[in-house]
Order: sequence, then C-alpha cells, then structure tokens
Amino acid sequence: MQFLSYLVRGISLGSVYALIALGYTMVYGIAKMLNFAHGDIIMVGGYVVFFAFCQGGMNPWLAVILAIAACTLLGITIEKVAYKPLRGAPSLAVLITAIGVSYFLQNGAMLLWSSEPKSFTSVVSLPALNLFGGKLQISAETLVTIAASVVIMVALIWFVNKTRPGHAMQAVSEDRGAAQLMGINVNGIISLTFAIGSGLAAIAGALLLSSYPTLVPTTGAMPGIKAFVAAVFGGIGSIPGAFLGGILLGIIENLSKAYISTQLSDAIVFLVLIVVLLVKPSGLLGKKQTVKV
Amino acid sequence: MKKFICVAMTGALAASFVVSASAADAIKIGGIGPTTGPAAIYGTAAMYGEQIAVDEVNAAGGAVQFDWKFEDDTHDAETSVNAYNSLKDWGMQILAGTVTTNPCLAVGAEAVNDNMFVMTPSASSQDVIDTGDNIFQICFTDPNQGTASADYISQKGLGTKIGVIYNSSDAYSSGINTNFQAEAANVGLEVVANEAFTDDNSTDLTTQVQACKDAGADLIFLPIYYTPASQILKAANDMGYAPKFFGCDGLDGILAVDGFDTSLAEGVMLLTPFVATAQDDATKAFVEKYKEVSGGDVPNQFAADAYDVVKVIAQAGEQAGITADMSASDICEALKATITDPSFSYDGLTGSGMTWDASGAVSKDPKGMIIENGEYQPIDEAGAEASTEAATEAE
Amino acid sequence: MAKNKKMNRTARTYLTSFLLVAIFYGAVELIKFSGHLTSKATGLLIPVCAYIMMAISLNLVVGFLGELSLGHAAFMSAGAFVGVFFYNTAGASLPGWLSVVLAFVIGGIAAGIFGVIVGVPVLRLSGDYLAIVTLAFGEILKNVLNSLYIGVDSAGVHFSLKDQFSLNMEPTGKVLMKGAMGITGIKKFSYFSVGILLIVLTLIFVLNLMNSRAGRAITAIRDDEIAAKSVGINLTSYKLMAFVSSAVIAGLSGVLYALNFASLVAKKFDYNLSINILVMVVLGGMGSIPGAIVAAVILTVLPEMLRGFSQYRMFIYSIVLIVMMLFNRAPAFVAWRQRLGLKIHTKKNGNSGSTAEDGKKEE
Amino acid sequence: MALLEVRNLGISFGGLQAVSGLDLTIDSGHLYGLIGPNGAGKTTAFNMLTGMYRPTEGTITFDGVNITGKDPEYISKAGIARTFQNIRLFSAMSVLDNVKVGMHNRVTYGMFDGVFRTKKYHRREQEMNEKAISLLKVFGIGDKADYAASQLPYGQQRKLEICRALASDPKLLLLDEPAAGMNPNETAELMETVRKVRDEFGIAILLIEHDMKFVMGICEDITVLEYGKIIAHGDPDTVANDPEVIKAYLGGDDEN
Repeated sequence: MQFLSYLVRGISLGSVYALIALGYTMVYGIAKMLNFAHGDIIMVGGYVVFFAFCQGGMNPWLAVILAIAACTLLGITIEKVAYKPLRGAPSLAVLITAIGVSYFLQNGAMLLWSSEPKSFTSVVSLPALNLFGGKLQISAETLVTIAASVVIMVALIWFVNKTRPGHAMQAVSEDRGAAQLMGINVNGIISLTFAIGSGLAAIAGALLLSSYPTLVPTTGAMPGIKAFVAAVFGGIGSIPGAFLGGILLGIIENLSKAYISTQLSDAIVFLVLIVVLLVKPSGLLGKKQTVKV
Repeated sequence: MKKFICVAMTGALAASFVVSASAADAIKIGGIGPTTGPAAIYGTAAMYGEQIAVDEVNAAGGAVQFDWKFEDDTHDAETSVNAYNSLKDWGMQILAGTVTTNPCLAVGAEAVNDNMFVMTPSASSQDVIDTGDNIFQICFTDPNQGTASADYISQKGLGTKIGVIYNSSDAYSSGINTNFQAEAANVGLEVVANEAFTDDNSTDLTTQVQACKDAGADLIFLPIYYTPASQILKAANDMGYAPKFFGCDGLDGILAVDGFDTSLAEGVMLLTPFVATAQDDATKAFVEKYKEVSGGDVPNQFAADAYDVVKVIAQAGEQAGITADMSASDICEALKATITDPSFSYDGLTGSGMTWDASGAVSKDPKGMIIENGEYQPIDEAGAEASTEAATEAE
Repeated sequence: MAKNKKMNRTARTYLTSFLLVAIFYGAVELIKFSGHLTSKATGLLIPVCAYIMMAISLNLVVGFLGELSLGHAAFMSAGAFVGVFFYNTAGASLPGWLSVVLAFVIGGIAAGIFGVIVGVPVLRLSGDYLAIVTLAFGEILKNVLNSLYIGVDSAGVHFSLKDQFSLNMEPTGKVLMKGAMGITGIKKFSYFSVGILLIVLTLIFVLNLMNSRAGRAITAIRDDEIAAKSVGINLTSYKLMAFVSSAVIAGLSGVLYALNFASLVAKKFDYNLSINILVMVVLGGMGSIPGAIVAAVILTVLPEMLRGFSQYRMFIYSIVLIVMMLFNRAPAFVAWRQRLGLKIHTKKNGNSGSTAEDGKKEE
Repeated sequence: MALLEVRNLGISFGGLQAVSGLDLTIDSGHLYGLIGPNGAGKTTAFNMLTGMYRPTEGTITFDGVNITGKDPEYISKAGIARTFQNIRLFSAMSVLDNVKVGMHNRVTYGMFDGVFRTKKYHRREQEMNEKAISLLKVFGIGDKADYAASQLPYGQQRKLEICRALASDPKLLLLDEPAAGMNPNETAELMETVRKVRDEFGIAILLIEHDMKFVMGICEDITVLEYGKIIAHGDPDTVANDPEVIKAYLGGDDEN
C-alpha cells in the first residue's frame, strides 16, 4: 500500500512532466529546435492564472483560458521576434537565443511581480479520491492532470495525423525545403506550432501549480529541464513518447526518493536516462535514425 | 561592424576598470546579496532592510553618516567577489553583507586580506566567522540554532518521534540539520525520519512528507526557508497528516506569502529572533517603512537582520569615533575593539542586549513563537528562558 | 595567390589568437603598473582566464568535433574539486609551488578520467541525445558532490552521501568536504601570469592538435562521419581524443578557477554555467579560437559592466544576449552587414561554423 | 589469384533480401563495371565491400585475406577505397586537407608529434603536402588546394573525392556513379582520368555507373544486377546484347 501510494505520487508528478514534455516535443518535432524558454512560458501562464483566479477571483475555467490566450500570444511574439530571424542560421544559434529568451522571461517576471513567492490556489475544486478505505488517496489535481495530459496527447496525435494543418506540420517536420516547394506556408506552420506549444504550457502551468503550489519567477526552470529530459527519454519528436517519458520520469524520481535517497534522486533519474539512451539511443519510442550511405 | 563593437566594448571596459577618485564626506558602507536569481527574495529583503536603516541613521544626524550602496551577487561566490571588488572601487569602508553563506565565505577571505569590517545579516555558518576576526554575524550560527532547537523540543516535550525535512543543497539548512541530529542524539530525541530535498527536486515534496507520516513522526522539524515550508504544510494537510511543525528563523515570512492559506500554518512553532507581527513600536515602524520601500511586501528576518547590521555598525561607529577619512582597515580595528568590548550591547529588531565576542558570533535570545489565529504568539515565558539557556550553553 | 591565402588562414588563426592574449596581458599589466587597475578588474582576471580556457576547450567538442555538450561545467567541477581537495589536504604539507603544480596535474587527470567516462556514450549517441546525456552527467556530478561529506580523524577517513552527522566523526576530527558547503578555507593562489601561461599552453595544444593529423581526423568526423569512416579513421579513438583533451583543459581551468576563491561549491558548476560557456563558443563562432577568446572576455565582463542598472542588470543582459545573437547570426542581418561592406575579415569564421552545422543536418 | 573474390555475398534488412548470391572476381589492374537499374543493390554491395554493412551471407576475400564483416577502418587499411553516390567531402575543410585526411593511415605520426611539432611531424607533413599536391595535379585541381571543398564546382568535387580515395594508396578503388550530374564533356574527360588512374597507379577499379556510354567505353568486365541478383556477366559486348539486360533496362530505364 505504501508502495502504491508512492507510485501514485510519482504518476502525479510524472503527469505534470508529461504535460510540459508534450509542448517541448511538439515544438522540437516541427521547428527542430530546443525551446529552452518553454519552462518559463509555463511560469508566465502560472502568474496569469494566479492574478486572474487566485487573486482576482475569476472563474477557474476562464482564468485558464485567459492564460492560454496570453501564453499563445507570448509564444507567437517570441517566435516572431527572436527565432524567426534566425531561420536558416545554425541550430545552435537558435538554441542560444532561446536561452536568452528564458533569462529575459525570468528576469522580466522578477521585475514585474517581485521574487516574493506566491502560494497558488488549486484550480481544481473537486474532492480527493479515496481508495481501499482511505488508505490510498489520489488527489483530484492528480486525476485532472493525468486526464488532461491523456486528452491533450490524443488530441495532438489526432491533429497531426488527421487535419490539414497537421499534415502540413508533418511535411515541415520531414523536409522544410520540400514543404516550401509544395506551397506550404512554412513560417505560418512554425508559428502555429509555437502557438500550440505555448498554449499547452499555460495549461501545464495551471496544473503544475495546482499540485505544487509555489510560484516564483524561476518556477518553470527546473520542471522545464526535467520535462525536456522526459521528452528525450521517450524519444524526442514522438508525442506518445513524451507522455510515456514524463510519467516514467516522475515515477522514477519519486520511487528513488522513497526507497533510495531523497537527495540523490536527480542523480538516479539521470543515471536511468543515460542507461536507457545507451540501450535505445533514440529514446523509448523515438524513430531510429538510420543514416543512408 | 563586429570590429567596431569589439572596439567599443574594449573602450567601455577600459573606462569602467580604471580607478577614479571620489570625495569622502560620509562613511561608505556596502551591502551584497542576491537581488536576482532563485535566491533573490533573501537579498532583496536585506537590501530594503539596509536602506531603511541607512536612511534612519542619516536622518538622525549623528556623528556617523552613511553613504550606502548595495550590489547583486546572484547567490554565487564569483559574482559576490566581483560585487565586493566593485564596492571597493567605489570606496567602501565597511561591508554589511553578504546575505548568503557560500558567497560570504569567498568574500570573507577577501575582506580578511583587506582587513575590512564585515558584519553579515544572515550567513549563518560557523565557517563564516571562522574565516577571520574581522567578520561578525548578527544571526545565530547554524550550530546554535540546531542545538537550541533540539534542546527546546526535548525540554518542552513537544514531540517524541521527530521527522526532519531539510534542504541538503543549502548550506544553512544542512548546517542546522547536522547540529540538530547531534544534539537530538545527546538529549535522547528519537529521529525517525531524516528526509532531504535539493533545490533541483523541490517541485514535489509530498514524498518526504509521506515518509515522515509513514515513520510515525509526531513532530516535523523544518530547518528550511518559508517557501518550501509552505508547500510542505499544504502537502501534510492534503494527506490528513497533522504533526507539530517546528522551524527556525528561516520559517519567518510564511504568513506573508501571497495567496498562502495561513490556516495551514496554525500551530507551527518556530525559534526566531524576529516576527513581523510583533507589537513593539520598533517593529511596527520598521514594517511600515518596509512596505513603503518594497511596494507592499512584509519584511522577513533577512530584512530585520540587515537593518540591525547597519544600526549596530552605526552605534558602534559612534562609540568608536570612526570618521569618513579613516581607512577601511583603521575603521575595522576601531569597530572590532568597540563591538567585542563587554560593555557594548545593542538592542534591535532581532533581539535586545546583543553582544559579541572575539569569535564574531552574536549572543542573543531566540524567541520561541507559535502561530495562533494567523499571528505569532510567544509560546510562553518559560520557553523563551529555556531556549536562552540552551543558546548560551551552545556557545 | 591561393597558396598565400592558405598560409594566411592557418597562420592568421595562430597570430590572432596569440596576439589577442598578448594584448590582453600587456594591457592589464600596463594598467596595473600605472596603478589604475580597479579592484573589480583585478578580481575578474582569473575568472576571465578560466572562462577563456573553458571556451577554447568546449570549442574542441562543439566547434571541431561537431557534437553538442551541455555539461561542460562538470569537467571544470571535477578538476576543481579533486585539485583543490588535494591542495587543501596532502598539498598543505608540501612546498607552496609544488602543491599548486600537483593540484593542477591531479585536477587535470581527474577531469580526464571523468571525460573518458562521459566519452563512452559519446561513441553511441549524437546530436540532441548526446547533449542531454552530457547534461545528465553534469547534473549527476553536481548532485553527488552536493551530498558528499568527507572527514578525517584519528580513526581514518570517513565518507557519507547523506549528511555530516552520518560521518560519525570524533569531535576533534576535521571535515574536509561538507556537501552543499563544499570545500572551505582554500588558501588563495591567484596569479594573473599563471592564468595567461595556462591559456598560452592551451592555445599551443589546441592549435597544434587541430593543425595535425589527429585534428584533421576530428574535423573530418564532424564534416562527414561516413566518409571519415571510409578513409579508415577510427571514430572511437578520435572522438574520445577530442572529448578527453577537452575535459583535461576544462579540469585545469577548474583548478585555476577554484584556487582563486576561498570556498568551492558544486552548485556553481550547474547547467547554467555549461550553457554560458556554450554561449561563448557560439557567439565567438563555432570552430573559431580567437572568437571564443573575445566572446569569453565579453560575456564574463558584461554582467559586471551592467552593475549600474542594479536590479535591471540581468534583464538587460538577456536582451543584449538576444540582440547579439540576432545581429551575429540572423541571415538577414548577416546579409545587411555584408551589403554595408563592413564584414570583410570575419567571414571565414562564420562560414566554417555554419557549414559544420549544415554538414550535420544532411546526415 | 584474383585481387578481390566475392562469393555468394548477400545481405537482408529485416527480412528484405537486398542482395543475394553476388559473385565478383576482380584482378589487379582491372576496370570493372557494376550496373543495374535503380534499387538493384549496387550501392548496398559497395557498402558490404567497404565494411559499412555487415553481410549476412557469403565471403569477401581481398588480396588473399578474408575481410568479410571487418570494419571500414580495417578494410581501408587493407587497401580498398571508395567514393560516394552523393558526394561526401569534408566540406568545411580545404581541398588539400581533404586529400591529407585520405592519407590518414598511410602517412602517420602520433598525437604527441603533432602537439609538440617534432621533426617527424614536419617530415611527414611535408611528405603529405607534396603527395597531395601531385595527386591534385593529376586531376587538374592542383591550383585549388587552398579552397574550401564546398567552394569547388560540382565536377571538381567529384574529382576531389577520387583524389581523397586515391590518397590512401588503395589496391582497389570503388567509384559510386562518378559521372552522375556531369555534362558529356566532363564525362569524357572523367573517362580519360579514370583510365589514367588505372594506368598510372596500377590499381583495380570497380565502378557503378548509369551512363552506359561511360561503362561500355571504359570497363573490361561488367556485372549486371537486378533485384539484388546477378542477371548477366561478361565483357561489354556480351552484356550489351544480353536479352535479360535489355529487358531489365527497357523495363526500368527512366534515368537516361
């Protein structure tokens, strides 16, 4: 029972990672860039919900929708101003710019909202689920987060495989040049990708903070990195891979905290990651890249 | 164009690194702490605290007048030394800093070389004052806090099975924990769970709380800062686990966290020299001014400690008769002699009758506080006395 | 004509690199001699030297081998901790100069060994997967060093990965390494000339290596791994060679850095530092040694120059960083600069960087 | 004994038999052609010969040594060099350095010599430079030694690739579609060069080519592959008149 309860905590954390990783993997898959600022967009989403809902008393649904709108706008703006001019430049240049954007958002948030922590009120107001006569408790936040990440994963798979813009995204992902020749608006598709990724970040922000309520300007940084690791773990670019990677990462982290060492849990998580990548060099569900001679 | 930028940069560099002389009428006092980055809350609070104190000292128009400047160190030793050097270039004669421990160790070594007087508001490790005899603390040392907490818990019989949750990647927290463990063994407290977290894995602290719950801890000792503590309180509440919580001075500030449900903190006990809700005039005035300069925030112990640092220096400086035209080293000698003199004592926000010995450690009373109805209340008079003894013994 | 151009290309890299270092050294010594060097500048000298070494060292992996590393600070950390641990313990009983020399040697070797450990996955992975593995190694090392306690008393040496209390030390024992507190009480050894000497040695090593058979093999692997294989280059040994050499230089830089401060903590060498060094390499132009030197100086000094902005400091830094990247790398800006005819000599560096990237993309 | 003897060579990728029952016998100094429609398995055969792929059946004997399944490094050292269908140059490196990389295992010195610039380093570098320049001159690109490889026009890049392969002093040179993308003039010139290489260096050459004029005009022996199997073998006349070959080419010829 104890084990189950730790496992549930792991899944709870993992579903948050999964939610963030979905955004990461989406942007990576299509724009072929590691958007290091993704975690910080989550933080911005968190602040929007905090001020609208926790302080402003707005309806939680409306607050989350407002955050999605704000983050989408932010994502598109960042893409237009900082990333788009670098299209065609070495991919590392974009990576560095993304890091610059990450610093920008963190320090901007600090100036705007101070570094004083905010305690977040959960956007989920349902009671927790008690199993086995109360021995195993699963919080409503956990259930909602898991449900949200599953729904979003399925929706993303549907969107990418069944819709016209989705097909265009796949084309851009496969071969940007060829897609351009086929008359696909590559810039538009990449902007759309950022819009979706950033919108997801807002949802992730609201749910992350509902489960783990401390909000500071650096809130998004560490979950962002962990989610990036999760996305690679599952095979970056793969939507189900991001989900699986996130859940597994959360479980490994929490079980190693529970049974091995609380302070070395990160070392253990990263060690598992290395071992997995050595055995499966393109992640759990990633496509194997074969080099054609 | 690139060339042009390089040349321009180099020019600017050269300009910013060439010594320029400045006139001296007030004593130049510098402060260092993190005002950006993850530790920014502590540094920013200290900055405002110092600012208020400097304004008061100057407004009072005493013999000692301050010219004050505060530099950011992002909680990093290298940047902290840069900040120190930059303040030296500015002409700093006394350092009221640095706020966090590790940077303070690096800066302390520099200050020892320069024989610059240093008083840190909150770098609480024993190593800080061991660096040199010109380095003083206004906060309790970690051993002092850890030992005092264990004694207090044991004497008051607050708990029998103790769980600890601490931040192993933080010098303050792991320092207190180490000494708490040692003293707990001495006084026969049973520590049933000793759970750590790090800055990097602190997103989810529920596992640590559950471990304490599973181990049957009836009191959880939290030698950590209030931000993670607020999360631990919520996690415990969510799992229907209601042990006693006991913390140190880092816990102060928990009631002021924006959006925090203060009812979760009911019954939390902490050993702290400062509470923002205290009703004495000095504290009330300070809180008032702090809200003004910070734009509405409530001061935490960092702010109060930093305020006291400047005030102690002013008081000691007046007694010692330091003047702006003295060298940093001469000022240091004068202040050292005055402050370690048994007759010197200071009453401030974080304690009254504070005295210092040659080691640089402060001797003052920690106050045992309990949160009731969203306010701090002294646990009781006897408790405070017991802790005083404990604190004194620990030295 | 063509012949001259070639001579110029290699020779110019050597010349520019050493000239930059000479100017840097000369200017600092001159200002110091005239008594106008500020404390801030003095304090920055050793970190700048260490970062220059780091940027050159990372360039070996990113610029020349063409692999992305996000954990380079870990090598610096390995060198710093092992070197300083030695310096603070066994070295304390040796003559000063000898203990310093040995600290460098031991720190360099330790980082090299760590480089071999990290290098093994390098042989199996590439691209973003490799990047994440280097990041993982960096975080593991940081996490472990942050939890490591070492103490010594009459009963011998004690280790713990939990806390100081678990060391079970006698009261008279001495704790040498205190987890998050790291190593304290380091006797400062900071000489600008030593830093410059190390940079010069690094430059000689890297430039000579890259302009020799081994260096060509490494660059060939970057440009086309399959073609490199086909001409009989042993990928394993040359990738490892690049990785381990780079690690050793980073380790030396770590020792140099650590000896400059009284305390040493693992937190310093986190992924943010790795990223900062990567920024230096990318900003300076991948594969360009002089570029790395200039970028290392600018990026170390810039935040200090921005002190006047107090709280807005890091905010402004981030904007400057984005603008610099756009200005240096955005195709539109590059074209604009070329139209203005202001970009004459720097073209070569920019080109070699981007072609290396393009080469990778094709695979 | 023949220089290269391939017996019953085959490879399958996850159930798909890409090549099977491949037999080749190439003598020293021979010019040998391997032709066949797209997807016939020619490049796959090259990849097995050079160790890029590990054959699932059959043996390769080179110069009397069994090299089946050896790694590319070993095979390169043994004396087989190759070019690629889609040019694979070290594009950011200079033309000269490309050739010098080709000599990697022929003119050697250690890392130590390189870093400390020993006498040995200077001697060997000099030797390399001279050899590389003379090789480049054979192909008429001696004056381009200091250009970046990517700056060369297409035809010269092809030549440079051959130069790089020759720099390793091979006994057998594998050329994968050397004339692809060349105009008739360039092709004619290339034919001359290939012949000259064979004569001057005395090595065997095995080439894949779609340009029939090229193959028929230059090769002494030709093997035709279709769907991974040999359908014909012989001298150019025999092959050109083979009904199977005509059928295969008429059926699937769309590239010329």
